[in-house]
Amino acid sequence: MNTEETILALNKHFPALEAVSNRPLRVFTAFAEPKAFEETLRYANLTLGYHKGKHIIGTDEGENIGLSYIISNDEDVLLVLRERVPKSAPHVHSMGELYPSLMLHEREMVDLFGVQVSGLPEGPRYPLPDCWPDGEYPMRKEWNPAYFNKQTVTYEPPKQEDAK
Amino acid sequence: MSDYREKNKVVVQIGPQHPSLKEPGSFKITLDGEKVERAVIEIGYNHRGIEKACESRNYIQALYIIERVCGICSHAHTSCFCQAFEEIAGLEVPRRAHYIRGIVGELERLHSHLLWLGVASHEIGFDTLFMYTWRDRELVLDLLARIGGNRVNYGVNTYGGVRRDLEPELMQDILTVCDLLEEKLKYYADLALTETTLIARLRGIGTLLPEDVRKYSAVGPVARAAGIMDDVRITEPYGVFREIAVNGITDDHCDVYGRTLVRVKEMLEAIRLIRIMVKEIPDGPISVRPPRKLPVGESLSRVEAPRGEDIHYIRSNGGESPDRVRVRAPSEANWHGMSHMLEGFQLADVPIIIAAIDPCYSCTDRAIHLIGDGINQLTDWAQIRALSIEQYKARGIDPGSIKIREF
Amino acid sequence: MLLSIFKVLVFPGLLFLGTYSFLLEFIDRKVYARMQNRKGPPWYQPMADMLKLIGKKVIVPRNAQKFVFAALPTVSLAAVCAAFLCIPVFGSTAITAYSGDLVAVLYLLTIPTLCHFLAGYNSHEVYSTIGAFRTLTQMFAYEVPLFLAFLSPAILAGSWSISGIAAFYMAHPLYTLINIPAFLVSLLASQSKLERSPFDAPEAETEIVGGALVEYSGRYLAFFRATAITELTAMASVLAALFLPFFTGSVWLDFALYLVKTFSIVLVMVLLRATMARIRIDQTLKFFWSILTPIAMAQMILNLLLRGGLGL
Amino acid sequence: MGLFDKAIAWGEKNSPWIIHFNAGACNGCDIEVVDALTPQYDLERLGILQQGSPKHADVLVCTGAVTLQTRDRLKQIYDQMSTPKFVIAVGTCACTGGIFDSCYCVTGGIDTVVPVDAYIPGCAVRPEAIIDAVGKLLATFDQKEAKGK
Repeated sequence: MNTEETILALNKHFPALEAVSNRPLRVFTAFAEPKAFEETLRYANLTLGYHKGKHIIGTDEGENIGLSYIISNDEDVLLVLRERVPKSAPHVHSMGELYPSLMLHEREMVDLFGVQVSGLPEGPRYPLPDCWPDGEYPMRKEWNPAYFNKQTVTYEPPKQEDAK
Repeated sequence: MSDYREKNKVVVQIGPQHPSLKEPGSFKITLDGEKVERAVIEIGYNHRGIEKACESRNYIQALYIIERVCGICSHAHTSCFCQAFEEIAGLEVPRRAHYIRGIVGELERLHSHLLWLGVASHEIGFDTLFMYTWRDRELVLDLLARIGGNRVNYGVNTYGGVRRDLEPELMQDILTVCDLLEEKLKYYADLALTETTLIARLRGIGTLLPEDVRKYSAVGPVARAAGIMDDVRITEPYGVFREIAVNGITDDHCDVYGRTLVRVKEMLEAIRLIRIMVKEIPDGPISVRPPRKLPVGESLSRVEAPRGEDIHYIRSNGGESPDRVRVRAPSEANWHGMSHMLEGFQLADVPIIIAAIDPCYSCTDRAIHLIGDGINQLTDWAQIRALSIEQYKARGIDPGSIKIREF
Repeated sequence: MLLSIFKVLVFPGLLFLGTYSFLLEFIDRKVYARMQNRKGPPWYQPMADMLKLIGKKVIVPRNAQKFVFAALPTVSLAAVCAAFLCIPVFGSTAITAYSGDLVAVLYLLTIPTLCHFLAGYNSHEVYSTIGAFRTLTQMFAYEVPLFLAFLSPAILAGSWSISGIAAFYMAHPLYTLINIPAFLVSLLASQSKLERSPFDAPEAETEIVGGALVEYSGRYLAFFRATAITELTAMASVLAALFLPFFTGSVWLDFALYLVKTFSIVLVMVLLRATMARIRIDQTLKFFWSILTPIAMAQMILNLLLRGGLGL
Repeated sequence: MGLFDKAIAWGEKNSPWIIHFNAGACNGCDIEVVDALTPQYDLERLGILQQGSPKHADVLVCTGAVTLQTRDRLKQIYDQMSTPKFVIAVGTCACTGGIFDSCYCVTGGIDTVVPVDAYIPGCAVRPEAIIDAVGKLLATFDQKEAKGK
């Protein structure tokens, strides 16, 4: 299942993805809704043979958060599937049973981007330290490290910053 | 779990400060006698927030931070980052730069594997081999100091090529060091095959079978020791490996002993590659002028670091500083299988199994919290959840603080 | 009276034991370092370590009994010094030679191991408890072959006193060749008794940090380290007295021979320590019980037959 | 007893046992610290041994910028060591937080947590610098003894 076959198969089943490849062994797709994304991921894992879960990249897209899942198969084609989740209600299902190795990165999305991933096993905070204030998501664009006081571990943006 | 069995279990906390760990990582090992029954791994002590820092720096400064993600495989990280940059910018790197990157990359693989062999033998109490391997490693470090100016973060890479050129007599010294190292490595290779106490300690522990490797998607020597050919230089040749073929090394022991053999053979392979590269290095410029601002775009680049496949992702919005930088270090992929590898073996094997994946915590600065349920007893989901919540409340960590909504 | 006090306290007794132990520890660490082609410590290093440890503040863990915590190091050091007095050092007879002192020496030399276990168990800390239990399990491994190996030359010599055994072998030097297997077994067993690599699972630095002595610091740790090195001297001297009993008439020449013998035994122990990896506690048990104990038993039976057959 | 104290001071000067803790470094400095113990730079000739437990050691060799997670663990290790004890900050990150100082998770150098006696700068500090620093630290033992610390 090399790059061209993957693109053909994906575009046939999920035309909304516009799977494209700008260089060998890479397939990028457009952002999708969580429901459609889960279907595509299950389809890629079971039928297309993409069983290796490599990585999850969280990106801040203005008012919603993008999660790009990077998976690959035996021919090492890197397929990037993306889903978009609004910041107001960032709920996502965990893909732990399909990709056990991605549970770790999903746990990281919980801490760094504030995405609520359901189905993750319980565990302490990760990767941020235990003394990190709740509700602070450092990787979001509006979170400015300058206003984070490291000694008292509190985040106090100046007042007019909040008003804006 | 009957209460009595639970009570006489010893929970050993290894780390974050422990002589066998060169870096902070903590392991809560539940022991049944001397046998490891459950392993809970927490790293994340090295989480410094590198990705956020890169977003507020321009590309040249970001390269400095990327180089210091990990002290041992710094060249692998910078080459991967530069490749991603060059892909977006569409730069054509001169062939000589590719060759120099390849030589420094293989030298780094040599010193990283020698370092691992030393640390692993220190874990099993074989200090003589530890001293020998680190003494030989000094030869490689002095070479890297002459090439890059610094023993550890040599900073040879820059966008569009390399910063330092290799003079002819430096290349001659590289060849002499290679000859010296080759005969020492042959001594270590047959030492690993014949020394009985070494084999007794390494054989049959920390096994990761091929199907587990696929399940936990382990990379690098851990996957190659289970017979799965997982080498980016072969599956997706980059830079100099488009012209020079690498013959992959696999082994089918699937355990710590297999990983030792794979790493020793890889060192011999690295020496062979260095000799070819030094012989066939073309003349020409060593770098091309990179643009200050990167056009809009994103790229995903892969490099074969000493510990496995290293993935870097850059997304630029046309400005001077990257919009998003993401680093997936090789050790991170190997952590997932760790608690699976630890269970069922002795406490004495825990340090060597942890060392066997050659963990680079600073690369990973991630933590895994896999509760390996060693007890084969059918419990449904709610029971496991309740048990684990009560378990963590007992240790003062209230998991309720993570707001996970139940569907 | 005064001469015997001088003998006990100064020359072949305690003062000599202290300085000679420091010397042997220096040789042990220096040769070990040179084998790893490192430069190794200066000659005064053992003294410096001991003095520094005495100067440091002692931290007693909260839930450990203070008196037991403090008494253990001194008890173990006293046991080893007492054992040393029954071993022939200056000439072929020891300071206090009485029939049955071989058995006394053996039991005095097991007291430090028990103190080591109690020290670990008493400090109620996970690492030290595991180290303590490993010390005991390892004791079950080496105790039987060690005793069998030590008692077989005694049976051949027909006397339980070390000086008596030495005198017997002085009369019949050829019989020492019979005890060669017992010598090898006791060498390995004493390497395990002194918890030196490859049998140092109980204080494996990379696994359980410090074994039973994790919680010790300051002068108690100094005493425990003193016990370790004096035990090394005592074991080397017993091995020399039992298995290499070559004595000439003159006392000074015997003393020089004693130094050469113990020196070479320690060198063999350093060679063992430098060339092997540390094996796990279950492998140690398997090794001792399946290989060394049969040899020691065979040696014992052979000596019994020879004793009966030759009618010595 | 002047002589006894002098002997102990001499003992301290000649056998500083170290314990190594990585408070969030890129492990470049850690491998250089261990490098200093191996044949080419062997620190054992100065009487330096690496110990496992804080109670056995007198010098805490700390590398790396202190991340929030390792902050209180570093404090615990420092408290467990028995006096007289010293702290050496190895590497630029340990001295001032170095290149990671502006990161959100890093609280700066070692001295923000424990009192530091010697700073060794250098991004990936060289083993020669470590040996020089140990020499200088041993020299300060005398002033400390003279001050009767």
